[in-house]
Amino acid sequence: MPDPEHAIHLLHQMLRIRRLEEKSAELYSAMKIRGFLHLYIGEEAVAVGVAQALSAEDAMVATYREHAHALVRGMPAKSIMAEMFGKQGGCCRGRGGSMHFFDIETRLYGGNAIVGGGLPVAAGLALADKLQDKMRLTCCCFGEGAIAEGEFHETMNLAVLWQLPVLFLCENNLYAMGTALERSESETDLTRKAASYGMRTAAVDGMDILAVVAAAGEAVSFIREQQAPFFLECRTYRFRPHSMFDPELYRTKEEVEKWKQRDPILMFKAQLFANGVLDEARLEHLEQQVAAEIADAVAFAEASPLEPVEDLTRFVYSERSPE
Amino acid sequence: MPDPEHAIHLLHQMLRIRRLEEKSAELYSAMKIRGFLHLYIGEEAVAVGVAQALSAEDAMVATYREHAHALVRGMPAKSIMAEMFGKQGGCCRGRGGSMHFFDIETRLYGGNAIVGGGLPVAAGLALADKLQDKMRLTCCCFGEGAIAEGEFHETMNLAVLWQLPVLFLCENNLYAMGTALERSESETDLTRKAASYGMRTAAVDGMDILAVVAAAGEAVSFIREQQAPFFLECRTYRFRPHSMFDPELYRTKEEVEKWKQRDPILMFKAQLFANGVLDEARLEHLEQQVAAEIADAVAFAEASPLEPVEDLTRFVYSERSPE
Amino acid sequence: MSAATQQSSYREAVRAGLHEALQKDSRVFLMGEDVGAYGGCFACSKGLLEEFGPARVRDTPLSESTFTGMGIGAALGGMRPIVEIMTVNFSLLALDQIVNNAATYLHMSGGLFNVPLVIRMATGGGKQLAAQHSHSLEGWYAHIPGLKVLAPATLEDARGMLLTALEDPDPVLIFEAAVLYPMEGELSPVITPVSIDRANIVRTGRDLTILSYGASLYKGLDAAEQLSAGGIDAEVIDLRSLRPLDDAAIIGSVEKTRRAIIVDEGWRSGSLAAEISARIMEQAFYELDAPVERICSVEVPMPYAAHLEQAALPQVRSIVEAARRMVVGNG
Amino acid sequence: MSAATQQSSYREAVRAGLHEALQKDSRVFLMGEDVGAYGGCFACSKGLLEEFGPARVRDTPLSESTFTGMGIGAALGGMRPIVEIMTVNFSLLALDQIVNNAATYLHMSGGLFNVPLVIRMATGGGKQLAAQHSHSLEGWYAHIPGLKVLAPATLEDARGMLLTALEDPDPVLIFEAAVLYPMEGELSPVITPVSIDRANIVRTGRDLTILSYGASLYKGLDAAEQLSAGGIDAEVIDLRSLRPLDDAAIIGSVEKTRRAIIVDEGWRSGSLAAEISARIMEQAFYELDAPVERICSVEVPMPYAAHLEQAALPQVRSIVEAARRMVVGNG
Ligand SMILES: Cc1ncc(C[n+]2csc(CCOP(=O)(O)OP(=O)(O)O)c2C)c(N)n1
Ligand SMILES: Cc1ncc(C[n+]2csc(CCOP(=O)(O)OP(=O)(O)O)c2C)c(N)n1
Ligand SMILES: [Mg+2]
Ligand SMILES: [Mg+2]
Repeated sequence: MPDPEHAIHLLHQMLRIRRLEEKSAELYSAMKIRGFLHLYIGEEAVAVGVAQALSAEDAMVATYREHAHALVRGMPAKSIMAEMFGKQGGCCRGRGGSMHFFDIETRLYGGNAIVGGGLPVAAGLALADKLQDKMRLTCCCFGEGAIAEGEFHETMNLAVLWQLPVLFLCENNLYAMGTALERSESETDLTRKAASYGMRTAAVDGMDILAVVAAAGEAVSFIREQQAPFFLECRTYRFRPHSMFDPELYRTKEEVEKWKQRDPILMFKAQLFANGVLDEARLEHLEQQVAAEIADAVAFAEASPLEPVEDLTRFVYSERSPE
Repeated sequence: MPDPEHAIHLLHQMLRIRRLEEKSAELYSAMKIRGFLHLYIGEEAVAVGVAQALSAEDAMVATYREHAHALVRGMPAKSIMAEMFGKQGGCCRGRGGSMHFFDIETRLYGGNAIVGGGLPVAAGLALADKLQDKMRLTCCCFGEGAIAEGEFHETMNLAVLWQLPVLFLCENNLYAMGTALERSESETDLTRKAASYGMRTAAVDGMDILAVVAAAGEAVSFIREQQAPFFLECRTYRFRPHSMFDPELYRTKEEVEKWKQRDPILMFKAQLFANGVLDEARLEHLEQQVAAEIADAVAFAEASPLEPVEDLTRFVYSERSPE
Repeated sequence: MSAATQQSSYREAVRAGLHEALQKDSRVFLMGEDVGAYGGCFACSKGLLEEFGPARVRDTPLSESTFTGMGIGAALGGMRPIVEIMTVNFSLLALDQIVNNAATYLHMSGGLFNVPLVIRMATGGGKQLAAQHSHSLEGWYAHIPGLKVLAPATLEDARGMLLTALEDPDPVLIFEAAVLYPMEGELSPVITPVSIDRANIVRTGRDLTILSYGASLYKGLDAAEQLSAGGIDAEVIDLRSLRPLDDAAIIGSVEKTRRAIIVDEGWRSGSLAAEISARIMEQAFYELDAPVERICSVEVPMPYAAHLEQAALPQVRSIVEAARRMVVGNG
Repeated sequence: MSAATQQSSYREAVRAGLHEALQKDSRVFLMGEDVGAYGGCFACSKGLLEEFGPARVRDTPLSESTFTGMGIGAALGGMRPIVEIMTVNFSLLALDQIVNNAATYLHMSGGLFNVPLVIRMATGGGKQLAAQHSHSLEGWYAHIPGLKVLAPATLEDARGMLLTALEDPDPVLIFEAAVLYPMEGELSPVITPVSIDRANIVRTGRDLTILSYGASLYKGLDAAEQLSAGGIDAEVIDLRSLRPLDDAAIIGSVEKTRRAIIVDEGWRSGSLAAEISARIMEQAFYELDAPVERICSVEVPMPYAAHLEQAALPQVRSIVEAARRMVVGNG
């Protein structure tokens, strides 16, 4: 058990994600958010746990399921919400939407909607760091479904061959849309697959925040010390449909319910109550804090203007000249 | 040691390949053959050894370095040579050239010039057989360089996941053009890589014809019995440049000379002389047979007419209606 | 077409085509991501796994290049595969197999091996899916000899073109417009292949020709409605097949109306619309009363925000304005 | 250009550009298959590994999609990568990275992240490499907003455009015509970037405009020579940049000559030539004395046999015949 304040911090982060996602779902039904919306509910311990091991200089390349990562890495909820509203106040002025968050401050290089498409980019960022002797790493998030893509294979090989400082964070929630892992991979032990490239690997219970914190810490120190890649599999589960269009024909309610028993937030709350680190008052306070933050974000998004239509063709090519 | 006549047969096959390739190089310099020409000299034991395990119903998908496979599978040297001459008498009426041999009789589905491009096609042929309960297999040839391609990864996974009867024949000649294996793969034990998909694998000395015959035999019986894929690595070496344009800056003459000590034909000849299976007269006779076959092929190619230019746009779409 | 037509959606029409194909030919199978247990990402194959089983309705891993290449191999091996690539956006990962194998096998082999493969994919924007999920690249595929490219805009074509494609000895790509899946309409009870030899004159007119396909066709029809109110009589043509193009229909109509607008959701530069404009230039230059115009997507990666996305896509208003310019403007 | 020019080949010009780029900017590195130990599959990087070392001249495994994507990442990370994809034929495997990442990053991120990446590849047929190794798909890339597409036809451009591209904040693709590598010519001793804003009028003429780029440019020039013998005075334009196109130069010339032929090695349907024809239709219709013509490749996968391949490629004779038709035929 970490020191109480850090434990509370971890819970706070997970709650921020959970409530942001719940609100997003609500706003999707209210048609304030459109396009695809992929929720992270159930997987919070992964993003929060890994974020503890990263430092400000580190970069991240994520997927379309990246709200949580953006938030815990320090992007303001306002700019996240405004982006999903398609407003000028969003991190990408409304051009990216839910699947494409970008941020210079926290070095978030997207938000990629092509499964596997971010892996080579992450390896390239790490190569740039290596060539410039910058002692930082790139965290590359992807689902277990991406492992079947050729780019996974090519990137694993090059990352090890060239010893690139990348944390390959596999968020294994057992399904790629409706395709269960065992119906898509001949070898379902994903660390085995990664290890076949000579990659250092570990797998951890992605529903246990403290386990993720520990595993990510070890992975990241290995990367920093060895200047070599690491593959970390976090075994988790998606409580919600793949996106807002998913009838969920491919899994049973019972299975989902079973996993909800292992809700990372419920489990951690229980732990903290048991250890007397948390009490109802403190929890209530946290929830209020989070509620206020999200209410602010929504208000900001509502109030934010639209990007002028005249600016449609901006950012197809750079406006500034190169440094 | 197999029975004498079979041993002679193996030598004969290797000689046919060697002399055909030597003649092709000569004809390239004479500008009778154009485009790219990739020679198999030094690797003969692989194609010949594996061919012994295949039956007439089996299919093959090969690469641009496929002259040997076409020949040992039973394609007439005439149609091979005429194809390289770009003549109508060629297996593809001169449209394919050296890199694209096709044949219905021997079920050769190319001749593919995109590295890795043949792997999915081979898996698809095997899937068709499986769906039609046809008890035959598809032999898929590729160089070790293809292993870095994403399609290798995707195909290994699907072949095992769907239990497809494919012999994945990796012709590891240590170089992909000028790139040595250890500079392109983080894991240079290729059977290890293939095994990570749950694939049955074996590696064999590709310069030892009898070893290849044995290994291919076991691999093929496994595939036929288990109706599952097998990855066979044949460790060999390319004595000639990658193609006719290669200055060979990436390897030393010494290295090439060292490997030539293990010339599969020289070694096997010595073995046969030692065992009294072969004598000078018999060898002389074999060489004459081969020389005659190739002379015929060249004469045929020379005499064969060109495809009429008016037929340029034939075979873009089928002329017949589907069965 | 029989009298007793039934109500259906474009989505159900696609599903009906798939059902018929699987039922009438044992060589046919469907393969792609989430076509089975999920029911198809657009629900076009819902229930087919249950009815035809996992051997014929095959969920694949995320491996676009390989399952597309396996479709090629299976077609060479005697099957009639239908490969579903969820959307054209992901087909970029399978492009090597389509362009370097599917399109070349017949020619490279001197006519020995044809590839009777059907590849289906959804195409187009308009759903706020942003830059990586809104491509309309069917015009690219129409550039490749050896391929046939179809774009069903109607329910009958959504169902029938699949059956037609399955009878073709060569690779056929079918582009279903994602925004059309919910479209409701009438469908004949008789399930048959449809001829793909001719473009379809959806609306006859005197004053100008609006050429389009897929989802954009309806923008052309809306524009024609508005124009007729203003006394301009537009002919509207559904191209249906993008490769080959029906030159006879295109030129025939333009020779009659002497004016043409092409509506195409692809980016303007290098669009299919450019090809059609160039053909009209070559085959009907002296018949033209005004230069052919193109209404295409603005050349920008598709933005997420609705107002920006709509501004990027071809608009009915732009078609109407162009038509007025052409007809009133001169000739 | 200085007086004391030196003899060089197109290949050496490319190499000189690479050498200069590596020497003057430590952020620049070269990455691709066989660029190092092999010296480049066309010998364009011979000796560079020895001079600049393996960190800056990086041989990659056969992994087109990933090393191209890594170029994108490295560009985002502050480097100035030059990715070499041996030939356009293999770039199909990297297309997702180029179209869905390189071309979209700046826009998707609302202007936050630009991608200063240069991708070089050889293009074109004419070497009897058959259907999978003879593509001329640069026109495809010219369809994509967010990319710039260059096609050096001269030694100066082969060397200078690389340096210009490296100064660009956005992704630039350079298509080197494989058949031009051995071409000999004069090269200025002053190694500098070249402007890519304007197409180049290589030959001025009154009677018609021949628009082309890359290797086909020389067919246009040969045709112009033959035509002048027959008293027809052709203007020949080297487009140089395929995206953006220099409309001013194209339209300016056509307004003068009133006739245009576009020579483009891409397959005719959906070719870059179609785009140029459409633009002339839109911007100079009333100036034209005859319909614009296209001389492109016949729509067939490239056959191996020399006589068939030559018949498939644009021929000088076809250009000359088309020009005669246009000039004598009317106007
Ligand atoms: C290349 C590609 N193919 C298909 C899709 C459609 N798609 C979007 S998400 C998804 C499933 C991905 O599953 P996984 O990688 O496990 O991530 P998860 O959604 O479970 O977090 C699919 C098939 C895509 N976006 N990109
Ligand atoms: C996708 C692709 N990339 C690059 C090339 C160019 N190329 C042709 S052969 C070759 C090397 C292949 O090596 P390997 O697979 O080991 O086969 P080998 O030539 O040694 O038999 C390369 C890079 C190609 N043909 N296809
Ligand atoms: Mg998943
Ligand atoms: Mg090799």
